[in-house]
Amino acid sequence: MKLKSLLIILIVLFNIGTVFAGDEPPTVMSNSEAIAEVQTHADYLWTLIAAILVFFMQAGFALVETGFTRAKNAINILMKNLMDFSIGSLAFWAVGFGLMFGVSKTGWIGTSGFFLSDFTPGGDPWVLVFWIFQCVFAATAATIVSGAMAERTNFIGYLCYSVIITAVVYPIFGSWAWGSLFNGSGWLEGLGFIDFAGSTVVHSIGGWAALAGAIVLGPRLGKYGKNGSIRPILGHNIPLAGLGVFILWVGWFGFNAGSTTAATTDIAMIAVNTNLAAAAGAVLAMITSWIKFGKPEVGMSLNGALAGLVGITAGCANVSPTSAIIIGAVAGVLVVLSVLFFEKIKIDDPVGAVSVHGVNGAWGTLAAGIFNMGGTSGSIIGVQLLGIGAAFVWSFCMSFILFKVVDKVVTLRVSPEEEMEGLDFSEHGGNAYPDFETYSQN
Amino acid sequence: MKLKSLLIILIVLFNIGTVFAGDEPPTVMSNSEAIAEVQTHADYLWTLIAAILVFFMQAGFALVETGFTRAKNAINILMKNLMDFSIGSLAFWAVGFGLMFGVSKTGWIGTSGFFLSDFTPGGDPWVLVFWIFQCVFAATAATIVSGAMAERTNFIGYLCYSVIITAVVYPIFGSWAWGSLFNGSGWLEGLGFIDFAGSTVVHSIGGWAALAGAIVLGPRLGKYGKNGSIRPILGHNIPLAGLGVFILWVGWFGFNAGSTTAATTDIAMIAVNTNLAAAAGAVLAMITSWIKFGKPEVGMSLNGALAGLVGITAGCANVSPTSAIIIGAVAGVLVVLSVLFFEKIKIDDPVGAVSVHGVNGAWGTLAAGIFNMGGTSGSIIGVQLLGIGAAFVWSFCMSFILFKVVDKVVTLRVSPEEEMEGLDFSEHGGNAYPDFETYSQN
Amino acid sequence: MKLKSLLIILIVLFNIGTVFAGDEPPTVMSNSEAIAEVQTHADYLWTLIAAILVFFMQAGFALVETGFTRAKNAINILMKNLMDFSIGSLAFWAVGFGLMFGVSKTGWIGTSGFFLSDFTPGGDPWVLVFWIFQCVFAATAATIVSGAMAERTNFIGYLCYSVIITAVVYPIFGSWAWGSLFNGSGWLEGLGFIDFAGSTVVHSIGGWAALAGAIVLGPRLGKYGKNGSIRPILGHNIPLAGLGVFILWVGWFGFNAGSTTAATTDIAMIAVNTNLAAAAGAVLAMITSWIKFGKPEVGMSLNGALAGLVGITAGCANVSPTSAIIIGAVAGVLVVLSVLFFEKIKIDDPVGAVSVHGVNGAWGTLAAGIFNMGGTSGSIIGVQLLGIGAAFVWSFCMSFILFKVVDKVVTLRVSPEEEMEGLDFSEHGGNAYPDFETYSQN
Amino acid sequence: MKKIEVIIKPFKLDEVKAALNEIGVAGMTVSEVKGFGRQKGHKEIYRGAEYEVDFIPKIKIELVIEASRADQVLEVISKNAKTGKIGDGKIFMLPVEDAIRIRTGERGKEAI
Amino acid sequence: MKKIEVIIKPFKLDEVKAALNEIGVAGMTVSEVKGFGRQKGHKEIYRGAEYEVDFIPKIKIELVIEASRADQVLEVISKNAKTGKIGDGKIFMLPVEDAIRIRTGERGKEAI
Amino acid sequence: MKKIEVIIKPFKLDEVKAALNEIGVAGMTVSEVKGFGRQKGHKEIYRGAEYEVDFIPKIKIELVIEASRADQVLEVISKNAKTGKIGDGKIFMLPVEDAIRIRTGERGKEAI
Ligand SMILES: Nc1ncnc2c1ncn2[C@@H]1O[C@H](COP(=O)(O)OP(=O)(O)O)[C@@H](O)[C@H]1O
Ligand SMILES: Nc1ncnc2c1ncn2[C@@H]1O[C@H](COP(=O)(O)OP(=O)(O)O)[C@@H](O)[C@H]1O
Ligand SMILES: Nc1ncnc2c1ncn2[C@@H]1O[C@H](COP(=O)(O)OP(=O)(O)O)[C@@H](O)[C@H]1O
Repeated sequence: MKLKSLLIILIVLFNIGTVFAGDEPPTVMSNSEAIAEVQTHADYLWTLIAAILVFFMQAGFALVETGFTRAKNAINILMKNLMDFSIGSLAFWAVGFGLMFGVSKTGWIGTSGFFLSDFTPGGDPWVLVFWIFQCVFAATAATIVSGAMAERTNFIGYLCYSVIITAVVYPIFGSWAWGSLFNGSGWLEGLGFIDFAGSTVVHSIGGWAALAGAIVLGPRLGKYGKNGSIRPILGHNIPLAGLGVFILWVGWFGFNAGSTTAATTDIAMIAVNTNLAAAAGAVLAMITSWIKFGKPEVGMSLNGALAGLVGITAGCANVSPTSAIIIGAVAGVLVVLSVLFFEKIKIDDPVGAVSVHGVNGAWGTLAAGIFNMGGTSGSIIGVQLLGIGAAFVWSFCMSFILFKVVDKVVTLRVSPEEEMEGLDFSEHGGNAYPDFETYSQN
Repeated sequence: MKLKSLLIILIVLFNIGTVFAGDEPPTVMSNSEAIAEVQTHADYLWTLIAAILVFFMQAGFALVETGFTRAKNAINILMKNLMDFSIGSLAFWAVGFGLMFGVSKTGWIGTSGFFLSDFTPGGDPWVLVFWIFQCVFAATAATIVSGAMAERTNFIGYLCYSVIITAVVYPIFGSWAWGSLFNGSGWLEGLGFIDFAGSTVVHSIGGWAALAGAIVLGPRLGKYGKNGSIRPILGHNIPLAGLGVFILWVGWFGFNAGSTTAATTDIAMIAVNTNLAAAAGAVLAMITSWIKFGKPEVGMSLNGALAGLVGITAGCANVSPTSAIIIGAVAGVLVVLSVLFFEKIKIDDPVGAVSVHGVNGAWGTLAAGIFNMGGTSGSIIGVQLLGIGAAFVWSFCMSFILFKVVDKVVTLRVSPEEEMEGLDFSEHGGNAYPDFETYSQN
Repeated sequence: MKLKSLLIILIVLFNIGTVFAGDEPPTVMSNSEAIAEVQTHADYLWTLIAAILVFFMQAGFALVETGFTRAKNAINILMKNLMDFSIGSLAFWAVGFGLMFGVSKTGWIGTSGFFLSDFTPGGDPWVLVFWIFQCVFAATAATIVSGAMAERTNFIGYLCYSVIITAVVYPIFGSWAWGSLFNGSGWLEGLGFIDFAGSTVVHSIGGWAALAGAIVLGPRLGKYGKNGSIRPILGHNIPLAGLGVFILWVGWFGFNAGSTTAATTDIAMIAVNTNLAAAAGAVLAMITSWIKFGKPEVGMSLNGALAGLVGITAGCANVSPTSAIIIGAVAGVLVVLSVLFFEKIKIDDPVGAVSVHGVNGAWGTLAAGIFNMGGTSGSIIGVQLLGIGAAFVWSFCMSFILFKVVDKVVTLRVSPEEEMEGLDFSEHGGNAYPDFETYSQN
Repeated sequence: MKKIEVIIKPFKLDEVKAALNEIGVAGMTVSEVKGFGRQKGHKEIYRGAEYEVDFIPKIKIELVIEASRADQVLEVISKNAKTGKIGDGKIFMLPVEDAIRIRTGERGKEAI
Repeated sequence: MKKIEVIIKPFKLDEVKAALNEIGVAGMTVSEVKGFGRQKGHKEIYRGAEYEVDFIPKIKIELVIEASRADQVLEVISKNAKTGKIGDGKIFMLPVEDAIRIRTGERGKEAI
Repeated sequence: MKKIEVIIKPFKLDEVKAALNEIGVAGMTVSEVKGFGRQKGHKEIYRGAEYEVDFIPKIKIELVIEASRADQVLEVISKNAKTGKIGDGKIFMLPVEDAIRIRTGERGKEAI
C-alpha cells in the first residue's frame, strides 16, 4: 500500500517532465524555487529598466541646462553633463559605491565593496544591477550642480568637484540614509527617516552643493546692473529646455517607481503619485507666475513640473494620490517664490537648480512625514527635519570648502574675457551653432 | 496506511521550505498562487512601462508641433502641450476616469470612480496602474487638438477646451467602446466594435475635435492669398519635428502593445504590426509626395509614418503582419491626399492633425474590420462604420459647440496684432530663441 | 487504502482551484508549465522592450548625423535616417530575415522564413518578437552608413544601397555568426566566434560599408584645400548631436543587454559593462583630444562614448566590469587617432562613422577574445581575427561593388551645384530652418 | 546715380518689392536690422525679471538707381510702405559716384 | 544731413545708445556685422583640424543727423565706444541728400 | 575717401578677401544680405504648396579706402568676385567725408 501510494505520487510528480526537457522532473520544491527565480528575473528587469530611465535623465538635465543658458556656452554645458556622468560612473565604481553601501560599523560610512569587489564572475549578479541603479542616482546628484554653476565655471575645476561629489560627498550622506539597502546600515535610516527615492539623499544633496557653488562663483557678468538691478540673461533654446523637462518626467518614473528595485505592485501607486505631483507642480507654478508677472511664464512652468517631481520623490511610496497632488501643488508655488528669492539676494542660479532640487527636496522630505498614509507624529516630523538639516549642513559645508579648495588649486571661475567670449570657445575651442547667425547677450 | 501516505505527501510538500525562509513551506496551491502573483507583477511592469512610453509621446507631439510651426510661437506650443497634459491629468483624475470606466448602467456613461475613489490605501493597486495607462491615453487625445489650432489660439481658451475634452468629451466616448475594461460596459463594445488601441477612441476623437477647432478658428493670417491662393507657412525646425516623429514611433509601441495591459505573448505580433505599418506609411507617403510634387517631401514623409501608426492602432492585435503593411501603405497615401484636400477647402491645420489622426483613425478602424484575421463580414464592417460615425458625430459636434462657447466667453483667437507678433510674446512675454537672428514669416 | 490515499492526493491538489477560477485545479505539472509560461512572458517583455530601446537608437543616429553636418543638409539626413529604417524594415521582412535566420545547410546563407512565413496566425509568436529585435539591429547596420556619406549623396542612390545592405549584405554575414539563434547555423559561429551583441556583425559591417561609400563618393567640396590642407566643415548643431549620443547610450542598454533575448540575471553584468565602457571611452577620448589639440574637444568626446559602446558590444557578456573599462578606454583613444588618420588620408567621413563603428567594432571583437572571463587562447584570438577579417572583406568589397553599380545606374553623388546649395533644397525642395538666418559654410 | 536706403516694417517688404518691380526696378538688396526710434519696444519677462526689448525688428532695403528715377522711386516706396502708424520708417538718399556690374564689368548706369 | 556709420564692439552698444539718447539722438538702425581688420580672430578646433575664425563680431550703427550736429555726435560716439584696445572700430561720415519719414511724408531735417 | 559697397556670391568671399589683403587692404566689414535682381530664386515645396524663394543669399562687403586706391580696389574686387554667371553682383562707390578710428581718435586717411 505504502509503495503503491508512493508510486502514485511519483507518477503525478514525474509526469511533468516535458516542460524541462532532459532535466529532472519538477517537484513542488523545484517549482517553488523556479517561481522565486522568475520573480528575481522580473526584479532584475525592472531595476535595469528603471536604471535606463534614470540614465535618460542625464539627457534631460543636459537639455534643460543648455536651453536655459546662452548659445555661446552650449558646448560647455554639454561637456559638463557628459563628463560628470562619465567620470562620475568611474568614480562611483572605484570609491563611491563602497562608501555608500559597504559594511558600515558606525553607521557613518561604508568600508567595503570598492571597485565592485562584491561581484565575482559566476557569482550572484544582484550587486551589479543594484550598482547600475545606484550609479545613475549618484550621477543625478552630481549633474544638478552643473546648472547652477553654468556659464562661468572653469571646466577643469568643475571636473574636480564633480569627481568628489560622486565619490565622496553624495555617497557618505547616502550611507546614512540608504546603506542598509545593501551591506551598510546608516544612523539616519536607523531613526526611521523616510526618503523613499531621494528628495533629500539625491536632490537636496545636489541642490545645496549647487547653492555653495553659485555662492563661491558669484553671479555671471551682467546679471546685476550697476545699481543692483536684476538683469535677465535669457535661455537660448526654450524648445530644447521643454524637451528636457519631458525627458526628466519620463525618467522620473524610473527614479521613483524603480526605487523598489523589485517588480511588485507597489510601483502602481508610486507612478501615479509621481505623475500627479508633477502635473500639479506645473499647473500651480504656471498660475503663480501668471499672478506675479501677468503672463503664464514658460520657464517657471517647466521648473514647476520639476519641482513637483522632486517634491514627491521622498514620499512617493507612502502618501496617497490626493496628497501627491497637494505636495506637487505646494512645490509649484514654492519654486517660483524661491527662484525670485535667490535672484533677489544675488545668488545667480541660471537654471533654478537650488530652488528645484534643494528647496523642494527639503519640502518633499518634510511632506513625506506630514502626509504619511500610516499617520504622522511629532517624532516622524522630527526625524524628517533632522535628515533635512543633516543634508544641508553636510552638503553645503563640504561643497563650500571643496569649491574654495578647487578655486585655490585650479581656479573655479574663468576670466571675464573668457566669460564674455563664451566658454564654448575659451574652454573647448568650439562653436555650437556655426551655421546660424547668433548674438551674444552681454 | 492512511497516515503513512499522508505523511509522505506532507514530507514531499513541506521539504521545499528553504525557498521562503521562515515562511510556511510551499504547497502546490501556494505555488500556484505565487505563480499568479509573479504574472501579476509582470502585468504591472508591462502596463507601467507602456504607460511611460505613451507619456513620452507627449514630448513627441510637442516637438512635431513646434517643428512644423513658426519660431515665434514655439513657447506657446510648448506651454499648450505641457498644460494639456498637466491639467488633463488632474481633470482625468477628478472626472474623466469615472465617466469612462465607472459603473455604467445604460452603456452611455460611467458614474463611479471619480477622484480615484476605487483605490483605498492598502487595497488592490490595479486601478492605479490601469489609471495611469488610461490617463496618458486621454492626454494623447487632448494634445492632438493643439497642433491643428496652433499659432492663433488664445491660451486661456485652449486651456478651457483642453480640460473639457479630457474630462468629458473623450471619456464619454471612451465609455462606449472601452468601459468594460474596468467597471463600465459600453453600448458600442457590446455590439462587437473592434478598436484595440484606439484608432477611433483616441485618434479620431482627437482628430475630429481638431477639425472643429480649425474650422471655428479659421486659417492663420497670410495662409491664403487675396486671390485665395494657398501660401505655405513653413515649419521652423524640421530636425525637431523629425525627432518628434521618432519619439512618437517609440511611444506607439507602448500605445499598441501596452493595450494588452498584461504581459502576454500577444505583444509580439502587435509590435511587429505597429512597426511594419509605420514603415509602410512613411514609404508610401514619401512616394506619393514624390509623384505629386516632384521631390520626396519631408513633412509628408514624417506624417506618413504617423498615419501608418494611427492606421494600425485599431487592428494591431487582430490583423496579420502582411495586412499591417497594406493598412500602413494606404494610410501613407491617404494622409497626403487628405492634407492637400483640407488645404484646398481652406481649413488650416498647421501640422496635419486632422488628416493624420481623424482621417486615418477612421481608416484604421475600418481596416481592423476588413483585415480581421478571424474573417470579416458585413456585420463586422457595419459595426466598425457605426463606431466611426458615432465618433465623428460626437466629437465634432461636441467640440464645435464647445469652441463656440469658449469663443463667446473668453474668446478663442488672439488679435491680428498678437498673431503677427507671435504668441510667444503676446501670450507668454517670452522669446524662444533670443540668441538667434530669426525672421518672422508673414 | 489505495483509494483513500489517492483521494487525499486529489484533495490536496484540487483544493488549489481558486486561483484559476473555473479552470482545472493546478497540479505540480500544471504549475511547472505555468512557471515556464510566466518566464516566457518575461522573455517577450524584455526582448520587446530591448527592441524598442534599439529602435530609439534610430533617433540617436539621426540627431548625431544632423548635428555633425551642415544646416543645409539637415532634412536630407533626416530623410535618409527615416527611410533606411522604413524601407529597411520592409526589406528585412521580405528578404533579410530569411537569409539571416532561415535554414542554412551550408552555413553560408539562410533559405527559409521570407515574408515572416515562419509565423502562422494562432501559432507561436516567438518568431515575431525575435524578428522585431533583429529588424532594429539590421536597421542599425544600415543607418551607420548614412553618416559617412552625408552631405553629398544622391537620395535615390542612397535608398538603393540601403535596401541592399538590409536585405542582403548584413543578413548574409549575420547568418554566418548568428544564424543558429533561430533556424540557421553559420560557419563562423561554428568555430566559436564570440560576438555577443554585434561589434562585428552590426557595427563593423556598417562601418566598412561606410568606408566603401566614403571612398567611392570622395570628399565633400571644400573639405580639402588646393594644397591638400584639411579644412574643417563644422557640424551645425552640437546640442542635437549631444542629445543623439545620450539617446544612443540609452538604446545601447537594449542593444547589448537585450541580446540575451531572455529575462535572465545576465542582463546585470552586460548593462554594467556597457555603461562603464561608454564612460571610459568618453573620458579617454576627451583626454586624448585635450593632449592632441590643447583643449577638450566636444566632437571627439561624444564619439569617444560611442566608441566605448561599440567596443564593448562583442564582449559585454563575457568580460568583467574591469575589463570593460579597459576596452572602453582603448576605444576612446583609438577613435581619436582613427578619425585623424582617415582625415589625413583624405577619406571624408563627416561624422566619424568608420572610426566609431568599423575600427572599434574590430577592436571590440578582438577584445572580447582577449579579455574573455573564461580565459583566452591563441585559437580564440584566431577565430576572432578570422571573424574580423571576414567582416571587412565581405562588407567592404560587397559595398564597394554595390556603390559602383549604383553610381553607374542612378549616380551616387549630386552635382557640385546641388552640393553647394545644399541637399535639402536640391533633393527635397525644403528648408530645415526657414525662420533662422543661416550661413552656408563652403 | 543715387543710393536709396529704406527702413520699413518687415511685413511691408512684399508690397514694396512688388510695387518697385512694377515700375521696372528689380534689383535691390535687403537685410534684417534692428530699429530704434519713436516707436517703443515691449516688455518681456524671463523667470520673474521684466525687461525692455527696446529695438524693433525692421527691414532695410538698399537700391541704387539712376538719379532721374529718384523721385518716382521715392514716391512708390513711400506709398507702399505706409501704414500711417508710428514706426513706418525712413527713406534716405545718398549720392553714388560709380557702379560696376561684376559679371560684365559694365560701369555706371549700365551696371544697375 | 549726414549719415554716420559706426562699427563698434558689441558690448559697447548699450553705452553708445544711452549716450546718444542723452544728447537727443533717439533714432538709429543697428545690425550685426563681421569685422576684418587689425584685431585678429582666434583659432578653433573641430575634430582635430584647427582653423582660424578670422572675423570678429561687430555691431554696425547707422544714423542720419543734421549736419550741424555731426561734431557733437561724433564726439559722443567716440567717447563711449572706446576701450583703447585694438578693434574698437571706426566711424564714417557720408553725405545725405534727402530723407523722408514714410509715415508723414515729411522730408529733410523734419524727417529724422 | 571713398566707400566701396560690394554685393557678391557668398562662396567668393574668401577669394575677394585674400586678394584685397594682398594689395594691403585689410580692414573691411561684411554682412549677410538677401539679393533681388536678374538672378532668379528657386521653387521650394512645403506640404504640397509650391512657393518661390525669390531672394538669393548674398554677401555685402563694405570698405572705406583712400580715393587714390579706388581704381585698384575696384579692379581687384571685380576680378576676384567674377564667375561670369548671372548674379555675380555689383560694386558701388560712395563719397566719404570723414573717418575716425575710435581707439586713437585719428581722423581721415589715418583712420582707415
Ligand atoms: N535718424 C535716424 N537714422 C537712421 N535710422 C533711423 C533714424 N530715425 C529712425 N530710424 C529708423 O527708422 C525706424 C522708424 O523710426 P521711428 O522713429 O520709430 O518712427 P517713424 O518712422 O514713424 O518716425 C527706426 O526703428 C529706425 O530703424
Ligand atoms: N577700411 C575699413 N572699411 C570698413 N570697415 C573697416 C575698415 N577698417 C576696419 N573696419 C572695421 O572696423 C573694425 C575694427 O578695425 P580694426 O582694424 O580691427 O581695429 P581698430 O579700429 O582698432 O583699428 C573691423 O573689424 C572692421 O569691421
Ligand atoms: N539696383 C540695385 N541696387 C542694389 N543692389 C542691387 C541692385 N541690382 C542688383 N543688386 C544686387 O546685386 C545682386 C546681383 O544682381 P543680379 O541682377 O541678380 O545679377 P548681375 O549682378 O549679374 O546683374 C542682387 O542679388 C542684388 O543683391
